[in-house]
Amino acid sequence: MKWLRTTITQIERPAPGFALLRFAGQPEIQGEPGQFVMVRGAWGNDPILARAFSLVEVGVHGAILVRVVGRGTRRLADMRPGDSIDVLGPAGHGFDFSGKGDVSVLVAGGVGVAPILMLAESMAASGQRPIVLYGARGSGELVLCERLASAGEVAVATEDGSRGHRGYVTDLLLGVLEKQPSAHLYACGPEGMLEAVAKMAVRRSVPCQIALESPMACGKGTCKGCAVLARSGQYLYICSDGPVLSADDIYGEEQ
Amino acid sequence: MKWLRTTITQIERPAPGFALLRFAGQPEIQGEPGQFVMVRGAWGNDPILARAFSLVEVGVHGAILVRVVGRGTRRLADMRPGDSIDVLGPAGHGFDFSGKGDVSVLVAGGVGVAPILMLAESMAASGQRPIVLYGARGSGELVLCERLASAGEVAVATEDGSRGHRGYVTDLLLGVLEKQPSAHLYACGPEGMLEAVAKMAVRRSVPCQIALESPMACGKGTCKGCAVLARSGQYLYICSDGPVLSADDIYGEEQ
Amino acid sequence: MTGILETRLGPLKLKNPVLVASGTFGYGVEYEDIMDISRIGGICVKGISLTPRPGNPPPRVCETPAGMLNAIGLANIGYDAFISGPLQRLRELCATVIVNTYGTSAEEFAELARRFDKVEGIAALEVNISCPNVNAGGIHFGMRPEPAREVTRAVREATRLPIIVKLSPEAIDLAGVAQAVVEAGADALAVMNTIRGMSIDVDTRRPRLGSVMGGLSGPAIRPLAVRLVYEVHKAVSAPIIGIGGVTCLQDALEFFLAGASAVQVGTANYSNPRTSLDIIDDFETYCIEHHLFPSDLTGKVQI
Amino acid sequence: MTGILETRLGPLKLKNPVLVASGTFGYGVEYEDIMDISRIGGICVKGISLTPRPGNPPPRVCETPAGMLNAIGLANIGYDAFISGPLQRLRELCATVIVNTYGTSAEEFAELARRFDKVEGIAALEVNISCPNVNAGGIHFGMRPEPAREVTRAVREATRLPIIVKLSPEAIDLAGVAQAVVEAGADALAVMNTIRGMSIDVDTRRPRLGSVMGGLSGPAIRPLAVRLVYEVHKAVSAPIIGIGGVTCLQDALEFFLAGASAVQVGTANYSNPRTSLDIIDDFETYCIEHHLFPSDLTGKVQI
Ligand SMILES: Cc1cc2nc3c(=O)[nH]c(=O)nc-3n(C[C@H](O)[C@H](O)[C@H](O)COP(=O)(O)OP(=O)(O)OC[C@H]3O[C@@H](n4cnc5c(N)ncnc54)[C@H](O)[C@@H]3O)c2cc1C
Ligand SMILES: Cc1cc2nc3c(=O)[nH]c(=O)nc-3n(C[C@H](O)[C@H](O)[C@H](O)COP(=O)(O)OP(=O)(O)OC[C@H]3O[C@@H](n4cnc5c(N)ncnc54)[C@H](O)[C@@H]3O)c2cc1C
Ligand SMILES: Cc1cc2nc3c(=O)[nH]c(=O)nc-3n(C[C@H](O)[C@H](O)[C@H](O)COP(=O)(O)O)c2cc1C
Ligand SMILES: Cc1cc2nc3c(=O)[nH]c(=O)nc-3n(C[C@H](O)[C@H](O)[C@H](O)COP(=O)(O)O)c2cc1C
Ligand code: FES
Ligand code: FES
Repeated sequence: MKWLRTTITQIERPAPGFALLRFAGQPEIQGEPGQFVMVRGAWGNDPILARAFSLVEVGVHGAILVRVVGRGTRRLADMRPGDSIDVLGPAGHGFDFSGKGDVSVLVAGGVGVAPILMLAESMAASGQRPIVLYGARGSGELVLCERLASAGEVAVATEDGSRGHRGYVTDLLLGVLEKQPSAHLYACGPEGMLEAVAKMAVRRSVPCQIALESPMACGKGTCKGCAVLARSGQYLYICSDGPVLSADDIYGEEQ
Repeated sequence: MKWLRTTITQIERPAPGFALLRFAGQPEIQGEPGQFVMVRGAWGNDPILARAFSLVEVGVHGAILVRVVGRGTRRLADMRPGDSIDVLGPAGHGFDFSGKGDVSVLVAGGVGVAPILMLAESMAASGQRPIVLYGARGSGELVLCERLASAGEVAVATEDGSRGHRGYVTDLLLGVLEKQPSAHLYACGPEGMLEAVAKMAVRRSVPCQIALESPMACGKGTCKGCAVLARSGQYLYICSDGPVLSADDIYGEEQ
Repeated sequence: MTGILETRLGPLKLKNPVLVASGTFGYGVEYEDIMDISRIGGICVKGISLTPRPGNPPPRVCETPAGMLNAIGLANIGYDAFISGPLQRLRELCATVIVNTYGTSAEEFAELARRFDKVEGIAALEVNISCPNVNAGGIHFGMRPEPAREVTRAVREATRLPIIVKLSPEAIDLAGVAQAVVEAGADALAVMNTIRGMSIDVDTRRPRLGSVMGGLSGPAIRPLAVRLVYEVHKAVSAPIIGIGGVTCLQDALEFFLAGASAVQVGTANYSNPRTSLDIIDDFETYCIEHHLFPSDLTGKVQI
Repeated sequence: MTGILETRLGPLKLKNPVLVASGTFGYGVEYEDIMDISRIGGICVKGISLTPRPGNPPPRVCETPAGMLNAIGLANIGYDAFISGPLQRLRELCATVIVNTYGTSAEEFAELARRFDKVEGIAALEVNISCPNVNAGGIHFGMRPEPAREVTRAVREATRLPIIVKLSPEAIDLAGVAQAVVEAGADALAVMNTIRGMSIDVDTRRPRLGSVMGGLSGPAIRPLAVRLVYEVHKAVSAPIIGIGGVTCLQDALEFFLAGASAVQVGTANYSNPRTSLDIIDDFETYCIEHHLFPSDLTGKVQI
């Protein structure tokens, strides 16, 4: 892991309320799909904590996709190229997709598309062509679809039906799982979606990795703030045990 | 007084660390030289208090000159046209220069030039041509000199001698007072300068109005935060009794 | 205005449950040029004493992270000037006036209450036993149940006006103080006044306040205030007015859920003097959209 | 490194007076990949108990204006695992280790002290009688002089290690607690731990913390911490470590002027884990430029 005081090099605004921030590596930003960085601008006392964002691109530039939901994400989305930001990472454990020969099905909900995009592109780079299921409330919240489409087979669901299937992304997943019973699942999105995906997977004994979120302070395994209760009854820490965990660990059936 | 949520229309940066912010009136920003406005951007909890700035221009647009000294002024100086700001004003009592036939000598120190510029321009508009003495640490901190020069006779002092007289603006004032014993003085600047100017005036019985500063919360006479001890032993409130006070009130000789 | 926000705090009926906090809105009349102050649920005027007070040596305010310190020292024009000046205008403007009172003895508090009892146009008294910026009275009555009870009882005997007692976060046993003042006749509790803090200018090496310490207020202290409202609500059944860092409807709702039946906006008036009106408008919309009255929220945090 | 920052807190000698606060820097070793942790004046490790503790139900942290609430519940790996794991590495890295200890009885505190007394590579013990996030021990010992004295005496009898006692802003008589623990053998005082607060998610109506309340930290509470350091410094002559919202050299200097001989950086580590090193560098420059040692600043606020 590294801590960098670096600068924003470019900002794309793929849709209202979203910003794709690129920042300079010194010399390189490293990381695997599913890993994240803790990011903060030079804005003083408030908000005081750094914010967690999944890596979307690594290399000479790193990139994160920010969805504006509160004051920290607002500040980040309002930044300009040249502004200073602090980046700590790569943090946590990413998706493990090495040597998984089977069909990969990636499920993204909302801004959960960030690590899923990087995962899809990594898979594509290694010669796979994953199936990507991407859900959002409406078409205005679907971002970076072209990039997804060049990495895999994309199917889209929106709750308001403004694009693709009207309904939940898990509806699409159900269909795919019927055709592809031996798939490997990789999912990131809101808690409700992750739970639904995980339970489908657990019920079918389909291997499934989910990228979870939790309020964080340190991002480095030290504050013990990001605990989630695992099925085992133990606490797991999203920043250091996760954010990618096996669906079984969290949503496995009671024994 | 009015409270407006308005937008920044233009920003000039007359020197590093200075910003001249123009904002839209709804329909007009009103005010007299020496009056001020309480200004705040939409930046959340910190800093929480609005900041006081002297009016530099009024009309369809208002303008303030911001010198960056801390986190609030930093935020304001970083704003962009189109950004929302809240403006409460015009507040306080400005300079009284109506019907003062004698020679007007205006003394500005540092960012104290803000109300002095507006005063000089108002005098010029009413046919007077004041003498303006303007001091700063170095030439890099002298701003808006052309506008001053078209409103009056300007003489400049810098502590480092990088422009004009090397030394204090009060050195210049001493010279002027010798030639113009019946001058009216109007001054704004750092406390030390104001005290020196005020004491020169009091000693010579020259009428002198000084624009003071003090930490403020409300800017409207209600919090009782901006007290200064007057010569009388009473507290005066900068935001409502001032900011322009008679030099006598504060620095008059002990009786 | 639908009336949906109408609020009862014991005998005290208010248009709505969003008040402005004492000391942060002057005598109210100063704001008539920029807003309709009659719309505010209640204007808690600057603490009034029997005789005028000049206040503390400057500087009296300084800013801190997401908050501020003040050591005004209860500078005020005194009872007589208040009655003959601002109060007249407040009445003309149909403002809801709550008089924050300050005394250095139970007897002084009672005397103020006795006088205000005879004055028209006052909705309630707010008894300030929690000001940290004075050498006598103030917080000294609010630290422990006994003196708090004594002051409240004296005030209760002196007036039929509704009495709000304003409590201090520094009380050694806040629930105990709350119980004592309710037993002694308080109709409602205001939780909380400021907590003492200090800030030093490292260049001059001097305290940033002329009187060294001052009361900390603003969003910085909201978590503390919400906790204390929650604790006091568990301890007493009297209505509670939540105070501390309220800047928007969300903040107000937090206090309601914790146990408040009304809130006061203090420091946020300095960010935007119209904060209370914005919250009132947003609160009304919220209540309509959620089909509820403010009182439905009181204490409804789900533990 | 000129040595200009070298600091003595009673028997405890430190490279410099800028420490990292317990619970905000893990066991220290987690940061070796991003910084030279041996440069830190002292690493107060996460509170260690005799046996491992799983901690409180999530969520355990939430953000507040210019601060945060935490209710970690002293989750830690316990004495044995600490000794055999992180401590070995801390020694290899030449870090200055201060062990923050937590027990539910004076005897547990003493037992921990007895064990650590025999372990190499520990500079001091920091006795945590101020954690607000546990049902037993913690703050319950820190509220009043007597239990605080008792715990300190037990620890004193169990070890020759320098003892820092960490105090709570919620103590009913903080100066009294400070005097008691100094009398009982504390070598230094750490002022302060967090103050309890609460925050509610108004959409879900649930507390933002799984255990309802948590400790408030960060810049928001700095004015409170500076005030308490000032008050404790007036009450006792033992060296004080100032804690609460330190983010930069200016903040550290504020604590020194108020009466501190060292500071700890807590929440600011989450903004930037290198905060302590930045402050150390800036402090050294400051001392050179101003021709002084840090100790020249202690208590030098000009009233
Ligand atoms: C491992 C990880 C990876 C993430 N990746 C991304 C990403 O790629 N893109 C993206 O836009 N967001 C991502 N998030 C979520 C992002 O961190 C939060 O949206 C952000 O912290 C909110 O900050 P804020 O100040 O805007 O909101 P706040 O004002 O702090 O809160 C707004 C809302 O967000 C919730 N929230 C606050 N902090 C977090 C948090 N750390 N995790 C989850 N919810 C939170 C609050 O409860 C509240 O409902 C990720 C979170 C984690 C833990
Ligand atoms: C009536 C009046 C008119 C003013 N006109 C102008 C103007 O035209 N242009 C301009 O640039 N500045 C003006 N000021 C000063 C301006 O208000 C302060 O510079 C500003 O509030 C500092 O905010 P900050 O957040 O940047 O600094 P902070 O971080 O709050 O503090 C930085 C430094 O400024 C000092 N300071 C803070 N607030 C004030 C204050 N209200 N008055 C004086 N010093 C303060 C602090 O003690 C500190 O030393 C005026 C002040 C007053 C009272
Ligand atoms: C400048 C100032 C003056 C105050 N004066 C009084 C007062 O006279 N009487 C009183 O009961 N409270 C007074 N207070 C306390 C406020 O009414 C309120 O309890 C406190 O500021 C917390 O609320 P806030 O965080 O919304 O500001 C004052 C507060 C400030 C900031
Ligand atoms: C997440 C977290 C965990 C903490 N754990 C401990 C602890 O185990 N022992 C302790 O004495 N203090 C603990 N503290 C308190 C800090 O050491 C410090 O006293 C407090 O946070 C105030 O300093 P700050 O404002 O710089 O954060 C913890 C604080 C935080 C934020
Ligand atoms: S965020 Fe600190 S332990 Fe995970
Ligand atoms: S700034 Fe509030 S009274 Fe002057």
